[in-house]
Amino acid sequence: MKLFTFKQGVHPPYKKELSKDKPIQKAGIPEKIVIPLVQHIGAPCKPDVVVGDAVKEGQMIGKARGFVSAPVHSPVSGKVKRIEKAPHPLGQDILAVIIQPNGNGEMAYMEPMGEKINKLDPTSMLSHILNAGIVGLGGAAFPAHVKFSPPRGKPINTLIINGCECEPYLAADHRLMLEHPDDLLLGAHMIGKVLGVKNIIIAIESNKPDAIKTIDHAAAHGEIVCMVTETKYPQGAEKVLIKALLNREVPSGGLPMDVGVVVSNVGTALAVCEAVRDGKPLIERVVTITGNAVKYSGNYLVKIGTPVINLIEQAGGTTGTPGKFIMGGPMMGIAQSSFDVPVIKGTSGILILKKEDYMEEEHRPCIKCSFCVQSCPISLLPSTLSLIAEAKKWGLAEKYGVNDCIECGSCAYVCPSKRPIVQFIKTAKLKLQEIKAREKK
Amino acid sequence: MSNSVKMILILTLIACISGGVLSLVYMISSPLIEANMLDEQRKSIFLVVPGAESYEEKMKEDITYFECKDTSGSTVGIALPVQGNGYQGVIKLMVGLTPDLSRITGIKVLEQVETPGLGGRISEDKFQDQFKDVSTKPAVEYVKNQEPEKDTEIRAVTGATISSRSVVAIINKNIQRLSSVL
Amino acid sequence: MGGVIILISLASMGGLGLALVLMLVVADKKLSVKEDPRVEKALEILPGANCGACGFAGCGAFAAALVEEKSTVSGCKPGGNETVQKLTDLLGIEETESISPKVARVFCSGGIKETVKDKVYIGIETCISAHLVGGEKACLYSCIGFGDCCEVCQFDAIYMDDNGLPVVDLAKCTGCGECVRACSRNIIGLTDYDEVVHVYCSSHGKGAVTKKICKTGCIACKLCEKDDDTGAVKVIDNLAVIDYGVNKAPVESVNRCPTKVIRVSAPAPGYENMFEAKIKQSQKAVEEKKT
Amino acid sequence: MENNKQALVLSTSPHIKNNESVPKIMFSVILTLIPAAAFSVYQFGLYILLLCVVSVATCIVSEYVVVRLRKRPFTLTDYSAVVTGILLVMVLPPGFPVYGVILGAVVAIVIGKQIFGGIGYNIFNPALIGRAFLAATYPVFISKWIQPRIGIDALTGTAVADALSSATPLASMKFDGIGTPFISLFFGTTGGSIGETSAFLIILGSLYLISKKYIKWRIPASIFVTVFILGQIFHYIKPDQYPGGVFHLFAGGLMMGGLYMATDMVTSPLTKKGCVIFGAAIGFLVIVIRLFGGLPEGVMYAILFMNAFVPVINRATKPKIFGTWGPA
Amino acid sequence: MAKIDRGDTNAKRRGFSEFAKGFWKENPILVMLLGLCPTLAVTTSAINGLTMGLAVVFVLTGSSLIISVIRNIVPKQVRIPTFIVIIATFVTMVDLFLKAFFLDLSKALGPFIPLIVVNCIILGRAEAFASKNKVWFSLLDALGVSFGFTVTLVVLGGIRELLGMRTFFGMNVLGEGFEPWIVMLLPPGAFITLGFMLGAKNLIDIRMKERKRG
Amino acid sequence: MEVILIFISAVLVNNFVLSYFLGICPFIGVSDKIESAVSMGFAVTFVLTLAAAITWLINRYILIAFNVTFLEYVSFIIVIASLVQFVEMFIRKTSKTLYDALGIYLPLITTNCAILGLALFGALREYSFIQNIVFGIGAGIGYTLALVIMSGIREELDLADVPEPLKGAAITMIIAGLLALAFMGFA
Amino acid sequence: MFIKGISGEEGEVVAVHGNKAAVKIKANKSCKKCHLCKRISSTEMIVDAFTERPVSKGERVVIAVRPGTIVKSAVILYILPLIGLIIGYYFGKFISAFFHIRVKGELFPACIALIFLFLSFIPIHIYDRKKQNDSRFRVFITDNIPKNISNPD
Ligand SMILES: Cc1cc2nc3c(=O)[nH]c(=O)nc-3n(C[C@H](O)[C@H](O)[C@H](O)COP(=O)(O)O)c2cc1C
Ligand SMILES: Cc1cc2nc3c(=O)[nH]c(=O)nc-3n(C[C@H](O)[C@H](O)[C@H](O)COP(=O)(O)O)c2cc1C
Ligand SMILES: Cc1cc2nc3c(=O)[nH]c(=O)nc-3n(C[C@H](O)[C@H](O)[C@H](O)COP(=O)(O)O)c2cc1C
Ligand SMILES: Cc1cc2nc3c(=O)[nH]c(=O)nc-3n(C[C@H](O)[C@H](O)[C@H](O)CO)c2cc1C
Ligand code: SF4
Ligand code: SF4
Ligand code: SF4
Ligand code: SF4
Ligand code: FES
Repeated sequence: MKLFTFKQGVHPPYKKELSKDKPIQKAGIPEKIVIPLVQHIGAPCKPDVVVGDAVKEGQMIGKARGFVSAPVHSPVSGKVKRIEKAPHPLGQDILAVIIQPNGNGEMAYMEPMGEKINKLDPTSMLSHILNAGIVGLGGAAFPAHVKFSPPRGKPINTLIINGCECEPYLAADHRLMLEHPDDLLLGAHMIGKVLGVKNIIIAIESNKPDAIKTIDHAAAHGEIVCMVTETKYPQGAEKVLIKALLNREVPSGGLPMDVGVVVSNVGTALAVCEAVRDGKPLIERVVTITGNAVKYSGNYLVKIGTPVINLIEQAGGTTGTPGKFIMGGPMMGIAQSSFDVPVIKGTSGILILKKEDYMEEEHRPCIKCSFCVQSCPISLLPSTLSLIAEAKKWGLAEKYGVNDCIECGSCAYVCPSKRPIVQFIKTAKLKLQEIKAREKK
Repeated sequence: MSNSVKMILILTLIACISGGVLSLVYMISSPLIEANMLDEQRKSIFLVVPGAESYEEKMKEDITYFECKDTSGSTVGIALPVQGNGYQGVIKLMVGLTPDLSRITGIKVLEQVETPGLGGRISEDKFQDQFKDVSTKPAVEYVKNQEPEKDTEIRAVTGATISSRSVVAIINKNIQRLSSVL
Repeated sequence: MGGVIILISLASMGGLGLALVLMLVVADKKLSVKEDPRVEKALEILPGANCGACGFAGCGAFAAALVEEKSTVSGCKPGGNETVQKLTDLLGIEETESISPKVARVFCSGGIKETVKDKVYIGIETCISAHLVGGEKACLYSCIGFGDCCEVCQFDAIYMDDNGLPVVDLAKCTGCGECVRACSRNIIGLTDYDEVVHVYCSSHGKGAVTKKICKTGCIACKLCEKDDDTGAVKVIDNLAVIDYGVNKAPVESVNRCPTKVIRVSAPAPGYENMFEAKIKQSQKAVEEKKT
Repeated sequence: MENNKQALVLSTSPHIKNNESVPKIMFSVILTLIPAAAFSVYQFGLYILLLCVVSVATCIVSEYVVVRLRKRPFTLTDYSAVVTGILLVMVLPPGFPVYGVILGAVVAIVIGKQIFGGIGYNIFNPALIGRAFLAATYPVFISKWIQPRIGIDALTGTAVADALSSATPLASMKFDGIGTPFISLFFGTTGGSIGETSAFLIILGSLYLISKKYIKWRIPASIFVTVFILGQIFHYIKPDQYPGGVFHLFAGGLMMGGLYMATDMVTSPLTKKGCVIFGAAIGFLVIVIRLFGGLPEGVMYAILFMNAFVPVINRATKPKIFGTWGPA
Repeated sequence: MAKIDRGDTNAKRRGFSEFAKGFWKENPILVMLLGLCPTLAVTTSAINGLTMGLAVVFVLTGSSLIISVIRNIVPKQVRIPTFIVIIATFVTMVDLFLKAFFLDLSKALGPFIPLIVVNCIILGRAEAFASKNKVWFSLLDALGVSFGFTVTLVVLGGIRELLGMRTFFGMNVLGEGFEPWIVMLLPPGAFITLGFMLGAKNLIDIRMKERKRG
Repeated sequence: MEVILIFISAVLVNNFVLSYFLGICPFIGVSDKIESAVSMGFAVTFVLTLAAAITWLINRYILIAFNVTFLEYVSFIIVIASLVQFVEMFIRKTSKTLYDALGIYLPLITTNCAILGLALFGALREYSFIQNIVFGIGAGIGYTLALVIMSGIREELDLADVPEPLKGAAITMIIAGLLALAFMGFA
Repeated sequence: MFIKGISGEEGEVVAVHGNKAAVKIKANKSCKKCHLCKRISSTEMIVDAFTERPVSKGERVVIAVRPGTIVKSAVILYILPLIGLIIGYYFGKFISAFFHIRVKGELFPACIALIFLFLSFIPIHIYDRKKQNDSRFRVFITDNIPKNISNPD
């Protein structure tokens, strides 16, 4: 079989064996659910309930504000205890609705489309997607309805369902493809329909042969094709994936739609399917809990808003001293300072590492070994960028294409000087934004 | 006065004054300078041709040389100013020869820009003195890192073979040219 | 012979000079191109050494850069102070070193000693980079302490103390605001010189939480708000805020604040009198109200 | 206030890194240099060992002093000063005086490296700066070669036997037109710098580094190809004056320079294209200096000259950024 | 930097500071980075540096004097040609003088005596100072700058001579045991020594500033 | 053949900046951006060559012809100074676009000793006209080369942790020294 | 030498023809010096830009001058005349040999060389004029600016 791939990239140890054979389990409902009003890229939600209100499972509790925004729903039935600032995986305190579940299981889903799916018109599907508060589950949490309604000037001809899961440790997408292939494909069809696209591709990395088989089998009679990509990080990054599969280059600063493509995560496809078919808003998602500091690694279907500490308890607690707690994968995930943060829509993995799993050495000056240059999938010069950022020459960083960086971390992974290249790049981007904002004023 | 006229006047005037002043200074200093130069030439000629008391500038074809005479007026040797390329740049020498050009009576390095301490050591007496009484027939030669054996040989400065070789080559070439016209 | 040489010299130099100057005169007439007159003037002031020491390609380029405000007058080293002075006059640039009525103040008192550190940060040692991942201190509104603010100050007016907090040298601070822009936690602000009472905390965290993690944070107890008769202090979003528009210093609140985050500032040099006047005025206002 | 016991570590992604590190790379370089160095000791005697020790020690001390003066973090743990020290000795003639080595090592570390800010920032190859400085400082010593296997005094470095010195293969070729058989060139039984004579051992060591990608293979490859082709061309033009390509490859410091010194990561270009240009230019200059310059050998000068061009090469070969029409 | 008084009351003090600044605060080589070519080229020995320095003293003083006398009558467009002719005249005089009395020195300094003409210091000072200031101050400025230049040249030449020939002003200082560093007499030695001198100057300035602050 | 030798020698062996120490001041001042280095270098080349041509004529047909060689410096420099000024005006008139981009470097060259140095060397070595021209071009290209290398290095050093006292001119000097070391191989 | 055009300008595509697009941009400070573009008014001008990516009318794009322009201009301005000089010299030599012009030394070819040098400014002048009118002078579209949303990544 032909393996699709891209230039450069890295091969971190995948460590998927910890979790990839663990079937998805339903996680228990905690005593307290924390629903932050920001779980997506875009404007924060406005709370739609007040303290003391009784809420049902699936009830909208935060309204979308603006087009690029997505509503949030209560994943359980219960009572609104407080609306206050609470810890958030992004590292700030963010306004959240705190719900005490009552275990009644009262539901308030949207109208299920059930049998009508085939006759459904794209507009009403889109409104379901919007009302279900679906965001991209691949990590970026970009509101799905926005992505699925491209502007008129940008015709879309290809939909890529991203099942690469190139991040080490994580297996949520893998399990999803194994356990729900049909729902997933149905979801992909729906997205295809919304977009008016015939050409649908599911991309899976070659290290998931079982998933490839399952999906291939399930898709045997439809128009969806399964394409296998080489196991290489960051194969799942959309720009890289589009280049690998279709040989199209998303222009710098552009979006996949600039080359007629929409990329969605497999989880997103499943969520779309459930929302449209069953009327179920995005209130739970599959999360991989893994890492050497977790007793029993596994994959759980988790209510959004569950504090991580509860999930860890279900996974048997921690072993040894946990050194690092990461939301997401080890290459792109965000390190957290406490276990009190809740699972949010974009959380694909909870990774708890012991000291010996990660190396945190002092960084040294760049020795220009060019390992990073040879690994950057975007063909930047990470070494130069990091030096520029270190010298605080923000304008120069822009000229060297800092804004094109996808922050995949390949460069920092290979750097023998252990330079925090991605942090340098993020700092430069932030500074440039600040400067731009100030200039506009 | 218009600006243009002013410009013309000032610059021309200044240029004239400068020319005038300089020609005055030149007139005062030029005899001294010439005397200086001549003195240097004389010194070097008398150095390379021992016994010479007076000399006479001669020209054959395009070769200039000095015929040296002792007090009695008989020719004691020939001083030949020569030059050629060394390691870094031009080397200028004064070579003293017996009247029949068969032996060198002495050399003097007049100008050179070789590396100081290396090629530059060709200006040292130790190197120059070797040429005294060296035979030019068939040609002057150099040896490296050992004492010269034949009477046509001199020892090259250690680490500066190129400069030493250049000196030898310049001497040989010019003696040959001179002997072909004499 | 001498006479001849003098004549020839005079003739050749004079001839050369004449020919060249004629060329220049013609060129000046026919080829000259107009420029911004200020560039010309600036050029005249500059030494004309064309040494390139200013980093520009000669005095002309430097003059143009000056007029376009791409460089500061002090770029020219050979010219010295006098040139700078003249250029300043010509271009009408204000001396930046004159004292402006604003001064920077750091609104955080949670140094190493006062604030809990509940995590370990590894990475680039600048505030902005540490801010990206959350810093080390438990308080998300606290000073990170790597001194980005100090680095940008061109006047050496701000430095880090032993407690890991920046201190503004009021005598040197020009109120340029660079440090304010550099701080990623937004805890430095520009205040008027004669404003004397400030809230030295920026935490919008819940009072109960703040109390746990910082000895000197604003715990939003609202004592200042209730007890101050001037009504200049309000607790907004868990933080006491002073309404500087009220023309009285809320001296009373200072005494009431249990964590001492509302404090009377050190007087700025040269403003001591004004400072005392302000305090007196406020106290008087308070007393008047009482009676 | 006191730290929390179970504090979690915060840092930016990526949270895992591979197990390469600067000390590991430098250590590998040191290891692979040992065979060539040992062979040299066998060839020229224990004096070489003395020079190595002195050179490495001086490098370490100078680095330590500068770093302390500058109040910078301790950098000795990266072993790069040791590499510099060993390589400096490797390119000096066997009888070089000890004080000369000390001077060279100080210059290599202080002027060649620390002045630019220490490891990673230097523009020129520090060991070669040391050697070039010595070449200009003690030009007599630097062109004094000793016949191998005659033994030199272990403490003073003076040759024991009376055959004082011998010309290197390149010098005899250039000045006297005498060639050297290929086998002795390859296995290093000729005169020459301490570490450069045995092409065989140098290649052996570097193959390991190439396999670990610590050496960018494009640089030596393009150097050798250029030298060979150009050498061969001139050989065809004037066979009796110019030696052939194979001679050029294995004579003098080309193997040492091409494999260990031109490939110094810090002072070579970042991009693949840049490496090829860099290597080809070095090869070209080596041939030009060897055939037309005043000196018999030009590897050092060629590498230093091209080191100076690296920033320009890096600028000129910036890769095309994904999704743009050209380089950044 | 000295504050510039406009009145004549402080003329004496100003005069002194105009003179003194050339040695450190406005040292032509170390601060203004002017006149570097002769600086580097001729300083293979202290005596060469001294000679070059004194030549510059003569040329700079003489031309500053004349330029500040005629400064008001020269039209802008021909200012540079005029000044440079005046300077060149003085330089030629020095050159002829050296050739007449110190032939060896003249040879050692080679083509760098004529290059004083274009030496940036001279034209720089002419344009920056002499063409704008009264005769007396121009003279002091010229003397200060050129003596500052001379001192720097002697120091640089001294270092290079010491290490390159183990002598100072021709006297053997370091003894036979010291193997001379020939590189010091070559271009690299010149550049590197001057580089370190600049660094030392900056270091002292930084230290002084720090000490002032406490 | 001789012409080629003169050229190569002027570019590499006797590089004006690195072994003759000519034109150092602008070399230190302007060499911080590659673009400006190239433009400046070409401007120098142009003026050098032009000066080589004109001063050759002056030398041959005035100074030598009338035996007033002591007027060398004065006459050369007055010609160079006026010439540069003239060329500047001329280029500005003929090609405004190019002048705006590049002409700014011209005034900088007047006081560059390289020009006078070239004229004097040419006279001293008794070059023929074409030799003198080639000498000028070679010297200019050599100057450009040194400028470009130096500017590249300085751009790179902007990102390096150079010791505070050595920043700026000091490190530039030392690099020039190291470059001169590297250029010694071409002797 | 190969940096991305430093002065990237934002503009709007007003017409597309083949791989060229007419882009309307605002005249600003950095444009004052440059005459590559046709100005349509004092505040706006139209630039013909090459493009390697599909653009459509109304799209906002970034244009920049292709790198290397400065260096190329330097070559044209300074090196071309020198070539003229050398050609002039040999031409002069040829003429003097051909017509047996008897002037001592190299005076004649030297003068011809200088004349050629100044003559070579004629083509430069023409080129300069042409460049002012011919706005295709290596302007490229380097980027397009997405209208609606920012990049989710
Ligand atoms: C470095 C990098 C790696 C990524 N890896 C994956 C991946 O393995 N799987 C995935 O679904 N999305 C991955 N993404 C996110 C995709 O680029 C893209 O945003 C996502 O597939 C879009 O789907 P969504 O909107 O449904 O999340 C990655 C992004 C980056 C920058
Ligand atoms: C800095 C330096 C300066 C040199 N200067 C000279 C020199 O002035 N004269 C010379 O003949 N060789 C000079 N050389 C060339 C070498 O010393 C060359 O190896 C030597 O001429 C070979 O001669 P040998 O066989 O005597 O060692 C110099 C080399 C260097 C590195
Ligand atoms: C001495 C040597 C020469 C090599 N030559 C080549 C070559 O000419 N072409 C090639 O593709 N790989 C060559 N390789 C293989 C490389 O080790 C390796 O495949 C290559 O660096 C991968 O580089 P990439 O980064 O372009 O994928 C060579 C390896 C060695 C050790
Ligand atoms: C492959 C390789 C080659 C090296 N070559 C040299 C060298 O030639 N000279 C040197 O001083 N250091 C060398 N080093 C060590 C190190 O890179 C050098 O000290 C840095 O230039 C210091 O910043 C080398 C390192 C590696 C990995
Ligand atoms: S520079 Fe950015 S895109 Fe390139 S490897 Fe590093 S993180 Fe990835
Ligand atoms: S991998 Fe690290 S050390 Fe190597 S070039 Fe990149 S940043 Fe520098
Ligand atoms: S940066 Fe400006 S505002 Fe801040 S302390 Fe310094 S002078 Fe004051
Ligand atoms: S005040 Fe702001 S910038 Fe200054 S040290 Fe604290 S966090 Fe950093
Ligand atoms: S002294 Fe030569 S350029 Fe300044």
